Amino acid sequence: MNDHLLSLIVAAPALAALVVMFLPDGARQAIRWVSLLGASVSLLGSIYALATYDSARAGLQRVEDYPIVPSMGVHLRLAQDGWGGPLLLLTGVIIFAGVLASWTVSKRDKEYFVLLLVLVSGVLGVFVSQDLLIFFLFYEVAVLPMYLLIGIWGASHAVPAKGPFQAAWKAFAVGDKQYAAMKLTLMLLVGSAAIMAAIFVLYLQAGATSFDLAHLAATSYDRDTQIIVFPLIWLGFGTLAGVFPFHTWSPDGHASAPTAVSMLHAGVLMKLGAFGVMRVGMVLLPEGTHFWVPVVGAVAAVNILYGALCAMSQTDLKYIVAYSSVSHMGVVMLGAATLTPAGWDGAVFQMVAHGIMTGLFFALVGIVYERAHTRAIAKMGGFATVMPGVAVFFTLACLSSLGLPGTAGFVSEFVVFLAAWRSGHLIWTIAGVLGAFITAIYVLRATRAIFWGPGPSDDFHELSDARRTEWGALIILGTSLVALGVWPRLLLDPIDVGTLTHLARLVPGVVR
Amino acid sequence: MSATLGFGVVAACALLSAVFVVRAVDLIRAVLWLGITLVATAALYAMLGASFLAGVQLLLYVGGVMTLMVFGVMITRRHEGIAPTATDTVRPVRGAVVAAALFGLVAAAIVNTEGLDEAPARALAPLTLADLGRSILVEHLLAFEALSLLLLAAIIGAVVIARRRDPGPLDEPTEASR
Amino acid sequence: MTLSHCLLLATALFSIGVYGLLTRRHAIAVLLSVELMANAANICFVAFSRFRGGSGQLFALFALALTVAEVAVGLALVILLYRSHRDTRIDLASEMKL
Amino acid sequence: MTRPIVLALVGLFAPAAAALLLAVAPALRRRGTPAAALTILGSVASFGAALLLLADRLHGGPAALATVPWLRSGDSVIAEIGVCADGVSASMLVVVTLVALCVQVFSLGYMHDEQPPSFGRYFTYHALFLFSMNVLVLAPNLLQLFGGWELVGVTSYLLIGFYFRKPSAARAAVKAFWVTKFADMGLLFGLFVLFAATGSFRWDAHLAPAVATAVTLLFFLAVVGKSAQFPLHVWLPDAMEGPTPVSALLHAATMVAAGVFLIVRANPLFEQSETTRNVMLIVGAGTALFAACLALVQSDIKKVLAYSTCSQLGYMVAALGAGSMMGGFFHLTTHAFFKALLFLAAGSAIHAVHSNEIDDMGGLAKRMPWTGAAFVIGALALAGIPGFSGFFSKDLVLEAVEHRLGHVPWIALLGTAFLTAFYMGRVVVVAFFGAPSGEKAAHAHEAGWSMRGPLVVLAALSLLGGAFTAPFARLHGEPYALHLGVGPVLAAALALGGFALAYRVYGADRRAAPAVLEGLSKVARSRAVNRFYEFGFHRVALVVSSGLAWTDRYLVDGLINMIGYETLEGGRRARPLQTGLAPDYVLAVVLGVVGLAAWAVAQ
Repeated sequence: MNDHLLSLIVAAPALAALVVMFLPDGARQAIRWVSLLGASVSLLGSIYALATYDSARAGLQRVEDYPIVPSMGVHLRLAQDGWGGPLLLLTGVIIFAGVLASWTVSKRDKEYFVLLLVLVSGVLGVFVSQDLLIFFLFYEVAVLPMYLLIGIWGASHAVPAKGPFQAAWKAFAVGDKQYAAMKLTLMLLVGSAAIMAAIFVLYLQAGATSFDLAHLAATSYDRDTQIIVFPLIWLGFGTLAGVFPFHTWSPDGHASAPTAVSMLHAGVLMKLGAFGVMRVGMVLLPEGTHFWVPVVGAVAAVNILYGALCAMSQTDLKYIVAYSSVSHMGVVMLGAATLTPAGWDGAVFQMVAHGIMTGLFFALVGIVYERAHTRAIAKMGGFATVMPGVAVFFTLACLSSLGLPGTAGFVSEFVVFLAAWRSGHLIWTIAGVLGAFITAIYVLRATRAIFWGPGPSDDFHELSDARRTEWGALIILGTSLVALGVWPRLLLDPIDVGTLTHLARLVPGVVR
Repeated sequence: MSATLGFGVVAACALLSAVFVVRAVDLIRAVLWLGITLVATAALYAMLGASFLAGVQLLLYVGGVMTLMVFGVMITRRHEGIAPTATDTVRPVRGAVVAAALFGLVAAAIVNTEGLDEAPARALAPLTLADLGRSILVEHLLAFEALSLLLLAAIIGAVVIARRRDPGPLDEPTEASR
Repeated sequence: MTLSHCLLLATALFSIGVYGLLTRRHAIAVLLSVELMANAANICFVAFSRFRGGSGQLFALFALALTVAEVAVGLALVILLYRSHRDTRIDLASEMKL
Repeated sequence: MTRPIVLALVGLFAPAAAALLLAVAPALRRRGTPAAALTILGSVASFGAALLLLADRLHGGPAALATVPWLRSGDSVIAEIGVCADGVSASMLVVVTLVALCVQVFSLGYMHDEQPPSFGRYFTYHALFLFSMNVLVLAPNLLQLFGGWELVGVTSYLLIGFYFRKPSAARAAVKAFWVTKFADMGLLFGLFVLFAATGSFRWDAHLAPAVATAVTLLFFLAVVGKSAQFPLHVWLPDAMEGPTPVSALLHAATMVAAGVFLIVRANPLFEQSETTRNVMLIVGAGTALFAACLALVQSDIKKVLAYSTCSQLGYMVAALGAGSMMGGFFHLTTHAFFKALLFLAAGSAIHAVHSNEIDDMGGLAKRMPWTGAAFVIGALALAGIPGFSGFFSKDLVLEAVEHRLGHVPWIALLGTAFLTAFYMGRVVVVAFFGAPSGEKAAHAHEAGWSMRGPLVVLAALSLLGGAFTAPFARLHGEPYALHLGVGPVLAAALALGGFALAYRVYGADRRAAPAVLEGLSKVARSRAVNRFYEFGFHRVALVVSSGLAWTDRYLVDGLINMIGYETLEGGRRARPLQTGLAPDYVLAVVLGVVGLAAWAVAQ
């Protein structure tokens, strides 16, 4: 069955971007509708792809293979495995909601949508690439537009110079949007350099004939190589996944980024990092993984607890959400580190669940920020009176983030922690559950501070509830969150198919 | 023996005049000293059995390039700066040290290379002009053509670069002329 | 007259050229030094051709042509330099500094 | 699908349908009245199904279980969801749906003055709550029970914070959620341990003794949170910030009883650990006595009832700790009826007087005879006066506890019975008899039938609930015979004494403050336990958190900034190397050549 569906899904946003590029500057509506069209093609395509994935047959499906540099074995090889469908769907949902949430962007809107769509094409490409070099190229396509998106459309704020390293504050305006964009890009590029090195080591050791992931996975690398290369991949991709202590681009980056960019970045891009660690690092390097996994798991536990604790004393709404992302990405890495089917299922499910949840969060924060012109929680209060709908969705996002049963967040956290506990990592689990409890503290505190209490003060006279397209974004994200929480097998079953295929190489016992 | 003596004379001429080339204050003189070096080199070519090359050297270099150089000097200034700067005392020493180091190293390498002066295993047939011509126009025709193209490009490039455009930049000192 | 003699001579000429390159400030003088160095290289070609065979002469011929081209362009540049700076001392031209 | 399954599903999804409809149709919700109608309709359907289910069970119908795999990983099913229709769930479902229905009908009158949108919101929350509670009650395994457990926690949070504009309500809602969520970690870890040991979330597993103790102690931590046992009881009095019907339903009759329900459900596990049961006995009896003492000095009628709830939940926990599932569960049932009745009657009084303070009331029985009668019946039932439902259930509890741990818990519970009668007597005397204390109390009048009806139903149940004892015992397969031993007689006598004393003290002077109680109210005002938690949060957690945030900003990120800064500085320092002068570059090239030559020679 080759219907070129995957090419379509990946290319649709890029094509839409191309069309948008040729639209006249003033065509506001046309720009938005074309972008939305591109996003919807990806969304619907990914739903169809997920629905028609043959779980019984498992493995790679809808394989498309176009040679690019045959002499080096570089092929544009797209295929969908068990993980591909759910992650495509996540990306589709987020970009669709993201375009809707960006409807009111007024500054250089054409360029904005072009970059947004190009970025999404990159993300979609990563999830279905079966060729490591192409995987990496898509990865870069997804990462780089972020620089412009934050640097041009972002928001700045000042961070006072303190501490032993305040000399650095002289050189950069810390908290400035260009600073955030630059830090994010540079940190991710350093990570990319590590990945690149690792890719070439793998390629050469595998005979320098092909970048095909299946071929690379079938090669057995010697133990020392694996032990050296695995950390390169873990930290390289891990930087994007917010692995402690390489997470610091995330709070500043997310806080400075415009709404839809934060949504995409925290919602989808951070998942690329975790996906890369699992799909490339762990699957290709079993011995290296087994050697390093205690460290990976311990750092993940640190991430969960550290992110949550840091979030607790933030005063800026976006920072809270950003640190909560750092914390929740720890759950993904923790699940990955268990090396059990349940842990991996939970990890991938958490990618989707957290993606949607944090997308919803940032959409809401964007709405609040646009109306209130401040992100300082201390200044807000009583917003539920004038924006009840936003308050409802915010509460929903909070509940999912603290892992309430019936929302997607519960499923992934429960499965991951259960897997971690069951595989004997009691300390990690305790740290993780404590992190989830602290999440409950800070999200509810924020909700109370922003939405509850007597009506808003006179400073906020422009407050209003969500508007048409914003409703669209909120409803799509909120519904997905609840639907996945009530019936997680929608995604968990296909994810499990992928998990078993990939995990078989690491843990020989789990062959189906 | 006579060949060695001849080589010695030629080499001495070349080196001595080369030293004058780099030391002469007056540029016209430097150009003329270079001419002598080039002539000595041409003589060396002839001694090494490359008579055609010697001819080309004389024609092209001594005839063409030297003339160009003289014109170049005439268009611009004849002397280097009037007031010597601080670097002027450091620079000759530095240059001399570096040049001597280079010479020392390469010369040592040459002297230490064994079997450099042994006669080749089989006698070499002298290279005739016909051989040369065939080589150029048959074996290396492509390179030859490319070279001619390069020369053409260089000529056009030189003309374009040196062509006087509007009188402006010459007459009024621009911001760039610091 | 042996190969090593020729090579030593070439080395000496080259080193003198380097000395000139490093010490002279007038653009044309620098050009002259470069000529010396090119000449030294040519001597090597011819000497190897004489004592070891091969197409060294051919190379020397081509190199000669290249040198001529270089001189033409170089002089043009010197003239341009003179026009823009009213001077031909290369250490005054520090536009390459960021 | 068998009949019990269908009935259970109807019971489960009727309120769910109402909640879902109200959630997706804001127009319906904002109109208010349709929302109430839908919610009540859902509750009626749910209640009807529950009654049929219970009737079937009483006539010996089979227990039924229907599940579908919910989480799968690899070849194994991790968790299932579904419904379990057996005696325990059927009787609990009846109690829950009945009280919910009463409270919802009562709310029609009580919340009448709300704006339509918030009226609709209120009923939407109620539908959501009933669904969540039914998820918990009908759970076929402990994981689903946990799901329902968390969901009722959220609806509790939403309902406590219903008056979200009031800062105190907002604080109370969040506090309730935090405290119970903290305790819920126990349940979560208990599930982990259970799953690691048995590979499932069933409550009838056989465990090694150490594992059983670990699991049940962890579960009990969650019970302590949810059922407001010492020392995690602090949220319940604050939760009285919610509307009074909410207090009646969630924070008296059903949700707080979920903890007790968990023990009943997981009784096979709890039976395996003597240690846990002793802990339960001590905590339960201790809480009963402690909360009863605090109830003595509250002046807010709802707070009296709240502490009373803590105290009665302590009874249930102690009974279960003594191994009497029947006693604990039956006391849960009767308590649900009479405590809901008390809260609703109190709500009716509050509605009339517009104040929670008993000092603002007085003489209400004359002006509001229905309410007064209802409250008195509730008080008598709560105190365990013979003939009322509370008597029968307390009898079971006391009988079970009597010989355990050297009679100490038993004595504590008997003391509690006395105190219970005393504080209820105080409220009855001060609020409902004597002269009205002000304008409002003097002009208080009975509300409409929507508020009176539920009172009548619940009063009847509180009065006659004792009649259910035998069928209840049969349902759970335990022998039952009423026997008047020392315990019940003593308890009844103490209760009567408590009432008498209350009448003596407060009948003459409604503001009387015996010296003993002075000390107690000092203790109550000091809020020692609360302050301990506040200290923990503000002085420990927040300080650690802001320290870490500072570290992250200025050390971790500072280090990264520093790397960037040093790179820039390095560039700046290296910059003079680039002079822009051609001779310098030439020198560099030549030096490079010399270097290469040296390297070549050295080779």
